Amino acid sequence: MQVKESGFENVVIRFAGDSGDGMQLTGTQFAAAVAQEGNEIVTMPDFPSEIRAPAGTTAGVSGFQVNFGKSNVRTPGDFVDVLVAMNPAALKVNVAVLDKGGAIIVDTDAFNAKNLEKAGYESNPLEDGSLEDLEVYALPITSQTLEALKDSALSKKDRGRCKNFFTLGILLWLHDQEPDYSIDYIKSKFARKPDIADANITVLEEGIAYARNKGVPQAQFKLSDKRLAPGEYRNLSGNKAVALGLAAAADLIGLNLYLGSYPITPATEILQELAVLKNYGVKTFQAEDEIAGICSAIGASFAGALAVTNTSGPGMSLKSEALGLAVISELPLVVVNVQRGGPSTGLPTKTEQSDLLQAMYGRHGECPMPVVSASTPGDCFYQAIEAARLAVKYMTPVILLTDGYLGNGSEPFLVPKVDELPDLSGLKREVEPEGFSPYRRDEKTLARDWAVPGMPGMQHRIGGLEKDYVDGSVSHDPVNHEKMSLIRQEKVDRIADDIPDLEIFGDQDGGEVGIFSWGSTFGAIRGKVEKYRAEGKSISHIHFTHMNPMPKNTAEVIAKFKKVVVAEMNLGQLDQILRAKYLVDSIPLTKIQGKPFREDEIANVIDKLL
Amino acid sequence: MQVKESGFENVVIRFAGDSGDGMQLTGTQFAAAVAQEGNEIVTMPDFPSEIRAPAGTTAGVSGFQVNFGKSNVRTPGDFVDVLVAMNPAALKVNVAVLDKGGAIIVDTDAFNAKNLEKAGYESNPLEDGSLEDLEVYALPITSQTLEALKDSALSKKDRGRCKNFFTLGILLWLHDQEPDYSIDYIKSKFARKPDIADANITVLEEGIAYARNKGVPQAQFKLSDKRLAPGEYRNLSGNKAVALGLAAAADLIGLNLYLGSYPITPATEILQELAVLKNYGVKTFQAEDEIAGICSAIGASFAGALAVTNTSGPGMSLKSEALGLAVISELPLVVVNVQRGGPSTGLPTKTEQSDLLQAMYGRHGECPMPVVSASTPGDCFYQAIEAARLAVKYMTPVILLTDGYLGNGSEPFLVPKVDELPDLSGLKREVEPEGFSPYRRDEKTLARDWAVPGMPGMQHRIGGLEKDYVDGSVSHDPVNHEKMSLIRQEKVDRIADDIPDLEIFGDQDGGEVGIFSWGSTFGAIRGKVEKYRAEGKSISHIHFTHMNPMPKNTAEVIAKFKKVVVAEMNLGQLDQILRAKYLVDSIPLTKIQGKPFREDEIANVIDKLL
Amino acid sequence: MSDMKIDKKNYASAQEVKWCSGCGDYSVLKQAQLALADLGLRNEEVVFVSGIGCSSRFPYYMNTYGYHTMHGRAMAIATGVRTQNPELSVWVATGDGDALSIGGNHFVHAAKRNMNMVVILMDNRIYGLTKGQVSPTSDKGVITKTTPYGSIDNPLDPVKLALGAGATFVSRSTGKNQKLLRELLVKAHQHKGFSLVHILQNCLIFNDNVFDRYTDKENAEHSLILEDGKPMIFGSEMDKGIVLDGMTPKVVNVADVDPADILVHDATNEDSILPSMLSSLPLDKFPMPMGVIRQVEGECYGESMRDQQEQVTSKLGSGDLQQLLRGNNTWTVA
Amino acid sequence: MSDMKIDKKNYASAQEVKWCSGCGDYSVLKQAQLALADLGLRNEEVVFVSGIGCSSRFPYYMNTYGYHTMHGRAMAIATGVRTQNPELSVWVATGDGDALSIGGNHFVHAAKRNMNMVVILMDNRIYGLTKGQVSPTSDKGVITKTTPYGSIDNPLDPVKLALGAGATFVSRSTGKNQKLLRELLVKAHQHKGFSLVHILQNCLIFNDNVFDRYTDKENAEHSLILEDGKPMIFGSEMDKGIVLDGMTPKVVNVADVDPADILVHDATNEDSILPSMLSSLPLDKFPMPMGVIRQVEGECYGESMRDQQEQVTSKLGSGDLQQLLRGNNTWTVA
Ligand SMILES: Cc1ncc(C[n+]2csc(CCOP(=O)(O)OP(=O)(O)O)c2C)c(N)n1
Ligand SMILES: Cc1ncc(C[n+]2csc(CCOP(=O)(O)OP(=O)(O)O)c2C)c(N)n1
Ligand code: SF4
Ligand code: SF4
Ligand SMILES: [Mg+2]
Ligand SMILES: [Mg+2]
Repeated sequence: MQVKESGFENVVIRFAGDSGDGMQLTGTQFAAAVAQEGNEIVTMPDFPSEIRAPAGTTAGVSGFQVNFGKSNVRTPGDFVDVLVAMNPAALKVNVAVLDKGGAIIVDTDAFNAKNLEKAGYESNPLEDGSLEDLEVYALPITSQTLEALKDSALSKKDRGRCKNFFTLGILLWLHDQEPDYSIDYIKSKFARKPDIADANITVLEEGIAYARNKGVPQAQFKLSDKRLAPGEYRNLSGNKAVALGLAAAADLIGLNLYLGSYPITPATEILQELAVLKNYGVKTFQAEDEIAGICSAIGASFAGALAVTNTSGPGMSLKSEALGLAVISELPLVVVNVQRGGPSTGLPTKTEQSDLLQAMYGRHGECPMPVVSASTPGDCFYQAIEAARLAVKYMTPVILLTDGYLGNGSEPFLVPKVDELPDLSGLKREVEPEGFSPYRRDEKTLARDWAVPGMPGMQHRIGGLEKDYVDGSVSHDPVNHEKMSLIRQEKVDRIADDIPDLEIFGDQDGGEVGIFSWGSTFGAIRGKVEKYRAEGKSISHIHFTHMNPMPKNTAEVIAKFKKVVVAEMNLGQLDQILRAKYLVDSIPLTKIQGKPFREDEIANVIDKLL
Repeated sequence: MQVKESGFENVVIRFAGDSGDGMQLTGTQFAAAVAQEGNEIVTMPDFPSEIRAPAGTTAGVSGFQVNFGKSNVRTPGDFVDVLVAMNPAALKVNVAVLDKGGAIIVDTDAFNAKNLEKAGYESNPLEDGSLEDLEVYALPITSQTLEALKDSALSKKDRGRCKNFFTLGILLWLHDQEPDYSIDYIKSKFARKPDIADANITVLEEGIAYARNKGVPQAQFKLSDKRLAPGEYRNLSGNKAVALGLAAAADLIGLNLYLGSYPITPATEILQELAVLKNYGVKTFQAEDEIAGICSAIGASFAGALAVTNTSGPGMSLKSEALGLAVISELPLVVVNVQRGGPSTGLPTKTEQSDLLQAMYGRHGECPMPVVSASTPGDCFYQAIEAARLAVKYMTPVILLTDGYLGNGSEPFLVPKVDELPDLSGLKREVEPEGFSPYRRDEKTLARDWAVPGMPGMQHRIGGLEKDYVDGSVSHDPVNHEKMSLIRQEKVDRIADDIPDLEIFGDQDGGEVGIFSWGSTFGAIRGKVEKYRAEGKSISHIHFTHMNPMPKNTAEVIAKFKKVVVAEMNLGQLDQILRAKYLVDSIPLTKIQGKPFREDEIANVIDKLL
Repeated sequence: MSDMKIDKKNYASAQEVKWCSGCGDYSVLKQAQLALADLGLRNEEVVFVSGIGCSSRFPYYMNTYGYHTMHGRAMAIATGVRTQNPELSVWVATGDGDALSIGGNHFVHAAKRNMNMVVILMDNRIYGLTKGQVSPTSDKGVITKTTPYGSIDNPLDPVKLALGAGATFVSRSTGKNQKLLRELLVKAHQHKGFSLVHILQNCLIFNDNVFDRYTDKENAEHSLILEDGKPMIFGSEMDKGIVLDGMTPKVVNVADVDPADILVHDATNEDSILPSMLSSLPLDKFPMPMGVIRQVEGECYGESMRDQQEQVTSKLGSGDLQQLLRGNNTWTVA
Repeated sequence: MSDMKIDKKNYASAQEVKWCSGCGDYSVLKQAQLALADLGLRNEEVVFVSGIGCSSRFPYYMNTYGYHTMHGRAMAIATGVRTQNPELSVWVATGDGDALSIGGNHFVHAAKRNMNMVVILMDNRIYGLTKGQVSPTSDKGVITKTTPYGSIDNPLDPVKLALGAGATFVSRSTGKNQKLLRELLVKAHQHKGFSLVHILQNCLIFNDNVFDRYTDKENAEHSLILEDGKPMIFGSEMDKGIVLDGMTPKVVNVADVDPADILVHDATNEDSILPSMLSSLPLDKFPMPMGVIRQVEGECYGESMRDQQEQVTSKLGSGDLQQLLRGNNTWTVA
């Protein structure tokens, strides 16, 4: 963008610096400030895969992107309007995302010979003309920060650390936002260290003043056209949302929540969030590995908990065998897979949707499990509740698929009222001791009875061997095995009667093109489809949350479109399922680059079809 | 059958007794004797799932079935003509397989009150008329055995043990077979214990004499119309065949064979067989678990071996994560899955084909692997060689699917001449040190170079993180990841150019019905299709060995049939793949009862279509 | 312990026992049922968890809650049971392959965490259920189906490994010594924490007689029955004792030494090096120690989890769902 | 050892090292490169295998063959490398999480088999790569991202666990004591069998200073540097010693006791109970033992495999494929 121009519907800002520069914090603060005013907003951190690569190198650059505006804010943004680069390495890594033109704010103090060399620059890009087409604000951020604090008693190191708030000040000025929210934040965050709080506030205000004085132009738009529905909001990442959703589900059902887990990027945060909730009756167990994680959860489920295990790709593979035990034991269990780039260790810090077929089929034997997926960070909350609902109601393990992009990304989340959440109070059926048998089933759901150790008179033995249909004892009978295999399948199939129909965003009677998608591609696809439709194109968007079973109207919806496009971040996994189930000659639209779709990538495929 | 009738094309005999009764040996001996004469023959042991359940109980009954004859001997037989029941429990468990009528030989000495009670009989079936429709030969086998050995110096226990050879004698008489082969066997088996050898031979001959003297009718057919091709034969089970095939492949390629394994039914025998072959350069490592099994094999592959791991269902699930490492490392590895009944521990001693979709998709990430399957016990030998060929030529892990039925079942195997086996001598390409890079690829196969520790100047580092396409170093580049994901897929896809086309057994131009199948259902389907065709029906049989990639002419072959039926022992897994790939509205023909198809079960579906 | 008379039948399930007749597991089953009676446990508060193996069929035969899980995972699953509900009486039935081969890591970590459960380890030094392959406790050189030329692997000692992982209760018995076995099972349950009962159990089908030297009457030379506070004396004539020569243990004739030199067993001294000494005796020269080898106090994971929950709750108050959903930073869009 | 002069640069790969500056892993890398030079190993005969973790990036920085595998599986994979080719020099680079949490069982079994490899265990008592969760060696009570109210888990001691599994070479150093570290790495490689070098390695980002008491000059009280045949004396003034009081070790002032009572280190006596005593010292009262704690002879799995192959071959003759295919019982159909 040209900052001076106005009329933009949304603005994308990327904060980039060394891992130590505090850009995640600056970005989050900026995002919160603009969100306060009711803007739509989507954020996305971008961590380096090294913990803390040598300072100044490109390997150590940490980024945080914010997209905000009054409409069509559905992704962190394909291209960046304003890049904040705290050092040469940050500029180098990120300059390409500005390829539509835009503004750059750099800290000139960091553009010294040593840093330029570390970043691999032969000459100084601020001077060699290579940034010619861009609007560059080269500001001495570090030295101005120190200058502003020259009277402070803080150590030089501590003073230097304040530069991220100076930067925040510049950005607030640029977008004409008030600093109040950030000042409040600083006060509460450093409540016990008032000198640091003071320094940061000073610097923040100095940053604003400096930008004003140095004539940094102020964006002429004010992104105040409220589009968010009225209500109380908080910022929420997908991982936190999963944690909250699980805690809420346990509370709503009236069970204790038990999480058996093992750390793995990008899923660890769910464990970390739940570990804090000890006073909510939540137990978190960091196991010796992923197998012990799920096994302990199965044990806890046997003992009566709402049991959960969470992980990402490699951990999911390790859990395969135990998933089979959960299926044949018919115990409730929620398994959260925060997908990342595969195969093997793959691209651990990048996102991907390539574990769908594994979720469907990644176990030996006929081993059906319900699978649900989340579409946005906030939706993670609701799908976690949905997964728990299905698990307990149908006595089955359920896989919830999210991904790194959802897990780390965040958005404003309309805080729900507890009494507006699904009523799950009757979900856990009482077990009738009379005529008890462990595999006695509910006629409608086919769920078996859940008698828990401690309940008198209902002692029973279950296990991984095939069970007799009638009394649940071990059975090697051939016909019984077929019957049980079919009933396990049917139990999952029947869930189709208990989930919402697919919705068509667009033409209810169908039309030229229907784009089908699932998971975190939601925002990118919906945003682009909105634009197409604004142009009057016959295109609709159909987004799955329930992957297994699929909604009952799926075949019908598919049949409405002349061309069925299946968009996903893998090599065509949902596509494969739809083809097999509905014999539709669909057109895959895939990307497997560890990043969400860009609009132009969608257009590349779709434009030809319209 | 009525034993006296003649003209039968084949005869099915089932030997059944207590685990300790030696029925496996009797059955094998009988099978070998009839095979000697050029009969076609298929055998199938049926072990109890308990090791040695209390003697005399139905849980402890061990069976061995032999089908032999001059034609259409493709399965162990759906129904039994002659049942040998060494005790009441054996009768009870097996009497149902005689439901077309037939003969029973029982050891009356075992039909005492205690055994009848253990077997759960209220009255003696030999006396209460319940066997009325059958031809019953109630013979005092145990006492006659002891009688025959009354002069022997052996202990009573040892004498009693000889009764299985008495039984064998009766059966040899019944089918007019010579005892020579069995006598030779006894001599060599008990070479160091001549008194036992003598006793067994005596008893065997007494058995024949007794049957003759007691007027046991001799079958009027003599199954001597040779149908087996001329040549040298041995009896071979599928598990042994896999072991031999792997050893042969290593020899032919010029590599050492390394097996990293962990015992699991029904796959353990492959480890046991290879453990003996130390003097063939074979190393077998019984690891602490399945994960260590495959990991050690990956390590051995890295170090230059033809590396293999073998397992069954639950072990396969445990290996999921490591399979991903093998895929991204692009190291050769053969993974043998002897499928059994699932899910979880399932039906460990029964057969099933329910791990196909797992073989295809059971790993996180986009993680493609070639999959081949074997059709008969003898074919296990050739498919093991094929799996090794693909692994080394394409530098990839390859899954070989067999199952419990193939693994334990056996058939006469035409001993191949070594120089008629595939020439694999050039398969392992030399690595050119000049310009070496670990991910340098062969243009045609896309296989990367295999430089092995110890080779000077080619030190390199590989691992589970995504690799740079050019130099093989760790790369987080988005576009590179997509490129590598596609190339891993393409490498597998290209194998389609290097495998045989699908063959149509039947009408080359297609017709009314094509039955598509894979794996161990081969015999049952082919046998039934032969019969239909003999009746002039328009039905053909198409059997897959290569499951991924599929033969290039698959689409074309499918298109030739009006009705495509997919037969398999699961709930429709190949069916799902064919539907997705070829958009064919196929008709599943499934069975999941831990046992192969019977003819009537095939007819139930097919008759309606013809 | 309840005072009503409960006998072992009270703990037997209706299921027919399916081990080979003569299998050493029968005796363990019987003693476990007796121990439950001794302890007076209510059937419904008891959970038996097992892996896969002959020994792991155990839960089917107990009239308690039972879970026959996956090979090697019994302790991981039992950890979940106990952590979720520290009121339950949790028992693990396992074999040498199940606990020490595929399940070795869960064994180590359950011991490390001092999970309050009794581990009944039926060690027959062979894989029974899969019909006779070498196991992690098999002797070097042994010929099995997978080691046709003799095993080249060293045996693992479960007692030593448990001590290495910090187990608080470690004990051993043969399957034949029914009195000791029952006593150990009772003590193991009474102990607060991870309690290993290592049982030398005969598999007559695939590894018969491997423990004869510890079970035959004639072979009393080869077992050392430990008793707390008692000197370490053994032998059919109780004429041999164990002393320490520098840092190396030695077998002596009792008659030849000052009785005060004979080591006195002390299982409960936390810092004592006796237990690790006892777990490292080379068995070609020493008897096999039986009885309670170590028993020390320690916090248990499941209980600590509950305690921490209570502490946090009493400090922060019982969590309120609506407040949790709101979090600390909300804003309102009008 | 070759006599040509090779220095550590010879073993450094071209790859830029990507640990945080100040990370304790740098020192380990340097000493490993020096040790390789000391040993004069040819680059191509050396294989470094690692799992996943900061420490597991090690192989990328070595100009040798290298394999950065999966979390916890390094030793299982290295076992395959070494069993397939017992001529290779095999090193495992691993962390406390990698080796003792998810990889605990492979660690135990590699030790049990006496797999001839050097295990460089960089123990920072934290999960570094995943940014600061509790690890199996973390102290009880420690606050990490996954234990916000303090860990309720007991730490595992790798040295003690290795001894429990029967390891033949067990040693320890801090990352800071460069001389000792280099010496141990050399000795570990020279030892035939499984060789553990347990390294107290500082993670300055997520667990800074946790080993200060063992690395600060002022804290010489807290380390006991073991030397074979030397008395166990420590302290900044070398004024403290260790004695045995009954079966319980004690710290004494050297001046107060008969010098002959002070325990003398002996790592090589197979039956000695010193190593397990040293591995069980309660560290609130005792110094941390450093140096070679145990080093005894034993057969190695990879070598035994090769030897058995040779024996069988010399007995049965080299296998002939055609004969193998025929087996023992064939018949001919004409
Ligand atoms: C994942 C998995 N791997 C392997 C097996 C096969 N298996 C079942 S029991 C067993 C070993 C049993 O040995 P042990 O634990 O000593 O029990 P025992 O039968 O001797 O009592 C094995 C390898 C399995 N069921 N699951
Ligand atoms: C199967 C699997 N589970 C979890 C992870 C995530 N993970 C990577 S490294 C690590 C722990 C690393 O700790 P440590 O071994 O102590 O190494 P450090 O980083 O401290 O050197 C974890 C949990 C993974 N990569 N794979
Ligand atoms: S095989 Fe051995 S361990 Fe298993 S039941 Fe039989 S005797 Fe017992
Ligand atoms: S996070 Fe810790 S262990 Fe990892 S590189 Fe940084 S300092 Fe080293
Ligand atoms: Mg066993
Ligand atoms: Mg660590």
